[in-house]
Amino acid sequence: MELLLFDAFNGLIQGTFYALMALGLSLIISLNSVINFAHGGFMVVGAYLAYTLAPYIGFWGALFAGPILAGFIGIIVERTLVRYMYGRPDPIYSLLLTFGFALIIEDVVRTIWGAQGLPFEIPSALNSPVSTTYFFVTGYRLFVIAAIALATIALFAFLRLSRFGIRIRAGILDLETVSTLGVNVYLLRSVNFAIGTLLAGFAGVLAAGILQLAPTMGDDVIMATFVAVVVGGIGSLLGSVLGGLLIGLAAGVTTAYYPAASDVVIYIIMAVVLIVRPRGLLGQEGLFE
Amino acid sequence: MSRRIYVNGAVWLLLLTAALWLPLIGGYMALASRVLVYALAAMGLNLLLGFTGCMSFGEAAYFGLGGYGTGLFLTHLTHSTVLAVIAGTIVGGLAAFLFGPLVMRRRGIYFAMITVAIGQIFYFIAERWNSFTGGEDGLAGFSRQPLHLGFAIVPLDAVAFYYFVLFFFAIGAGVIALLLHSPLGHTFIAIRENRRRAQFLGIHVERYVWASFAIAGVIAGLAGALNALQNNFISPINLYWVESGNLVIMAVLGGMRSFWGPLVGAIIFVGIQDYVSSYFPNNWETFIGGLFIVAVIFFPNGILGIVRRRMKAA
Amino acid sequence: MSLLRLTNISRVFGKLVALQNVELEMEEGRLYAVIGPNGAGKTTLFNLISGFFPATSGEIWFDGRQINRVPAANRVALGLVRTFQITEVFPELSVFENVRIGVEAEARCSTRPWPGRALIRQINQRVEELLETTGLSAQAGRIVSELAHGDQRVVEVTMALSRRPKLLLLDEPTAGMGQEETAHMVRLIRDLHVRQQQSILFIEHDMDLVFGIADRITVLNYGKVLATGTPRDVAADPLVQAAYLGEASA
Amino acid sequence: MSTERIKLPVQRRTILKAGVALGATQVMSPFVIKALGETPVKIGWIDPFTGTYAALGTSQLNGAKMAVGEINKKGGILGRQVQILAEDSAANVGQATEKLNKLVDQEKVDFTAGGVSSAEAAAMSHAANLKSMLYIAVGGHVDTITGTDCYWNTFKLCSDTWMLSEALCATLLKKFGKRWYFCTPDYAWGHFLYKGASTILDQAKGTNLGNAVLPLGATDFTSALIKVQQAKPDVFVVFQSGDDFVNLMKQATQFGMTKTMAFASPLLELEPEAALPVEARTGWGVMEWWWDQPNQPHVKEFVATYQKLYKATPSGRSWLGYAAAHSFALAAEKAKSIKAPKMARAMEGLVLPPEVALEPNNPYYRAGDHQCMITEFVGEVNQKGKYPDLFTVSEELAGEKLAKSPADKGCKMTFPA
Repeated sequence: MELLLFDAFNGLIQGTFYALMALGLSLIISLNSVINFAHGGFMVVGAYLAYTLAPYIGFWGALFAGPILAGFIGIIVERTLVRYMYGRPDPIYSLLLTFGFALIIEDVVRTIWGAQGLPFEIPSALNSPVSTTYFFVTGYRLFVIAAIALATIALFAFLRLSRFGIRIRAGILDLETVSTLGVNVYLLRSVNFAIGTLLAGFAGVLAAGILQLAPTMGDDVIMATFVAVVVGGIGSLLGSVLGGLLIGLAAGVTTAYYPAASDVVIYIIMAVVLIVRPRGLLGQEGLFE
Repeated sequence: MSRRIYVNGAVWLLLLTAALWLPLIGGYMALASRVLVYALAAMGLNLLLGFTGCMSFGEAAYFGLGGYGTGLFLTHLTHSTVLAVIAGTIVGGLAAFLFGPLVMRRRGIYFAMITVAIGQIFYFIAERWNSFTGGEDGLAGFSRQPLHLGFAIVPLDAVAFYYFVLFFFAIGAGVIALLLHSPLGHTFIAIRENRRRAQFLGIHVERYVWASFAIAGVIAGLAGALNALQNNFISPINLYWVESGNLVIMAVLGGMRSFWGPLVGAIIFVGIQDYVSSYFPNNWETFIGGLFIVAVIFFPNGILGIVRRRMKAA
Repeated sequence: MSLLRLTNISRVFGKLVALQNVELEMEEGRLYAVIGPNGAGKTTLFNLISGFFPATSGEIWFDGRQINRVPAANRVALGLVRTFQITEVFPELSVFENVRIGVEAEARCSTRPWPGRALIRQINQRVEELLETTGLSAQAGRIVSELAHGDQRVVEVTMALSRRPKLLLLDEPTAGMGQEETAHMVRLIRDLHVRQQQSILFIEHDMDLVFGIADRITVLNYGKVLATGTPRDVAADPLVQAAYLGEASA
Repeated sequence: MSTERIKLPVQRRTILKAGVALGATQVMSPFVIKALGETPVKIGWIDPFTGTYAALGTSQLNGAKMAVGEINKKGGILGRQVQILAEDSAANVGQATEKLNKLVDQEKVDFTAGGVSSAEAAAMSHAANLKSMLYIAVGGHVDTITGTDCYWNTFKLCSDTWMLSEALCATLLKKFGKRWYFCTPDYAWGHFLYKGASTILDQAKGTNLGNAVLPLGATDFTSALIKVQQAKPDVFVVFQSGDDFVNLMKQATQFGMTKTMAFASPLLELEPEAALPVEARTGWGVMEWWWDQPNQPHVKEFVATYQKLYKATPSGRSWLGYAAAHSFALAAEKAKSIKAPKMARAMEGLVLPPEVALEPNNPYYRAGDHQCMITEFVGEVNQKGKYPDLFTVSEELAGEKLAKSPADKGCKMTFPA
């Protein structure tokens, strides 16, 4: 029983990662109508940039600089490639475009930083357990949960309180109307894409403290992120967060009973959701059909 | 009408004489077999993708299952290569038939995601069930056996195997062609064009999506069976969603609306992958990724889509 | 026996009552119109009859059967075929191919992967016959999306006819059409009615058109039946005059 | 799904032209190489250069390229220049066999070598056998390649899993207690290692506290680590390699486990150690080769040249690639031929000379199973050190003394008539 609780807690930590990734992906899907398969790639880019910058500006500086640069690259990609996908009703094109871009990111990262994994140092204050009984609750893991929670709250506050955020939310509901109201839709979509990739980069930096920093780091995460979005409901940001936490938890609990199934369980959940309640936990009906 | 006959004649002539001209342009028979295998799978997928309008992103599952069916059949049951191909085809087709009802109600991105989900479930089963599938290490220990033709025993070397594949490719392509010119095919196209209209003409759209999904599964299973024989090996990676993505890009690249589109796409994709990965073993992924991007931005209707428009304009 | 009978039909969307206790009865061989201002519930009524979504309460009887739970595609087989207010065709196929889909469905051979030659001949013959009826023969080879709007609507009607409907449901058949196109459509509807005794139920906005050709008219307003009767009776009905005609002429 | 009406950006034609031009230059280049030499001896080299094992595969190829440079400087193989044709397997077994077949059929290579994962090495061994092609399994440790599935054409340079287990366990039993816990990745490599190590532990009358079997590519090891911590073993034997190993070590260190028990790994490698943060660089294990052998002749020169060429210190993988490429040249000199059967005969019993061996105990290819008897470097990860000084050798064990006999491994070698 105790072990089960451990695994559940651990699953929730995984879930916060998925939630953060899913949040960014969901933003991009909702406003840009683009299925961003390169989301895992932006995660890797954020982490590597942070690694490169850390010796100069420290872990804390890199924690912000890495994601911001990832967001900046996001804008460039949006302006040069993704924008061609707007107005194509079939999501297959954006999916394939970003899939191709993900391949390029992996290759470029490997060429620049090498195929060999790199050591990403985290502050030693965070790098030890907080208690000896619950040794698996390390300072870093608590920090990750707090950081992701803060980022999520900050994002929701931005979307509710700032003018730009409110426009993004309005655009998610009805982009056409927003554009007739005189809002610069191009800018809106660019910034939104950048926010999405910034969140991915942030997830990457946080993950690099637990996982190996390697070019292939984003490979497994991307599908799990999609699962989180679909389970939570396409078009619902809150749903994505819930979806991420849910699949993390499910994978964690499965690990306790049957480790071999811990990967597949999230797909089983997605299949069940799609069969029973296709719009997901909090999604709207009929989007992207 | 007559132009179609010329085109078809030229395609078949080129395929039949591949052994003569391919080495002259630097190709080799194993590559040609691989092109045909992927072209067949992509054509099956395209029945669903381009002609029924359902974005399947999990076709590799049935491709891979066909391979495992063949591999396991050869390992445990028989030494007949042809029977093994049939077994693989049945396994792939049966799986698609059984899972069809789960996917047939979904549309658009939801259809893509549920096909991914089912595909990934098969992938993980293949990867974890060590004792049966060989798990992560893959299933080896079988090899294509010589063909017993009654009057002769033909060992399946590279050239013979190409014609072996071509034979099944012809069957598969023939079935798809017949289908597209039949009422069933007309109905598939109608569903792609306008689901609602089809439904209110009394067509049970979901049943037809199921049928299309199952037929695509049969074709993918056949292609997967040939793929297993091609490599004498099958591993979970053949069921992975990335493989599904490759099949989709082949169809899109060549032209989703064209019968031969997936073949053209497979020639380009498999050819470039083979060629570029030999010259840039470290960076070939950039070329493939670039190919995806170029295809999507500049050739949304595929190579054949452009050719067709040119001819129409002329 | 009536062909179509709606008893006490209601449909609620959330808090919005789209249709309330609607009664409607139609005999075979009639040309029957439903009119009403925008938002009166005309299309909702069609959607209920054709099975687009179910009624919240009440019963729908067609050809002696209660069809409340019959799925849309099966209602077509029973003889209920509709068109849509916004043209629904197969845009990238030719006119011939559009109509052929319906003919093949009617011949119950849509599932046939390899039909015989005789069957193909039969089907093609029937398609040509239908195109003749609606005057589309000259356009048979053209891609539908390249046709004029009016012709696209005629294609949709032809497709509906291919299912040999006992009752043809036309949702604003002249919507968005110019004068000439409208006249053509009206002629087509009347021809079908007069020459082939086709039962037709149609929704229309254009008052003159309705009063010119319909046998009977039902007027809907705010989801309720305001009046039912011959054009003359309806025109004379004070409620209708107050609620609808008055507004329209004002 | 109306695709016909999509507007295209205008520059399609320009980009197409650029693409054709680029393609043309690529097509031209191979002919230039071909024009220079008469017919070079070709080595087909298949390793993963993309995906998870890219770092290891690249090290192997780098070693091999360096060796080929030396061979060519000395006049090549039987007077002919040597050329390496490298292909990416992406650690995908299907792709590995495809590439091997392509190199043999299309490029007409004379020998083949490579492989990082056990599965790809085993598959390539089989595929090479079908083509009667000489193949050296450079990496890919699984026992069967030189055991039950041995072939006349296949030689294995890297150790087999039994040699690694034996080398590790002997040291662990000497230095630590006998209560062990295992962690096994769920594929051939892991299963063979576990079988070996647990057998040795049983024979030593130790206690096997448990074995956590985890899928390959697992990223989160918390659940397994909790169980291990609760069992309080003396030694935690980790069979994971590559990325999995790095992730496991990172997480175990954060949990403070490296302070309460000894960590051990049957195959330590420089590449993953370099990927670990300093505090996670800990534990005991086996290296198949180590760059810092002050008393061994030629090693210093080898390391210096390699560092100059590749701006990195040679790892065990680099040496494996280097020695494999040299093995072809040595065997050809001995056989006076590059025909596969003659080469294979010549390689049986072939002793690597000191300038290739770069390690003690005179490694040689054993005749019975074609396994190379390389030296295992047992030692401790050097936490205080900076790259590349990450390991301290405590013992150098001769492979000969560790390996099972060919008969015990179940190898029945048959040469073609």
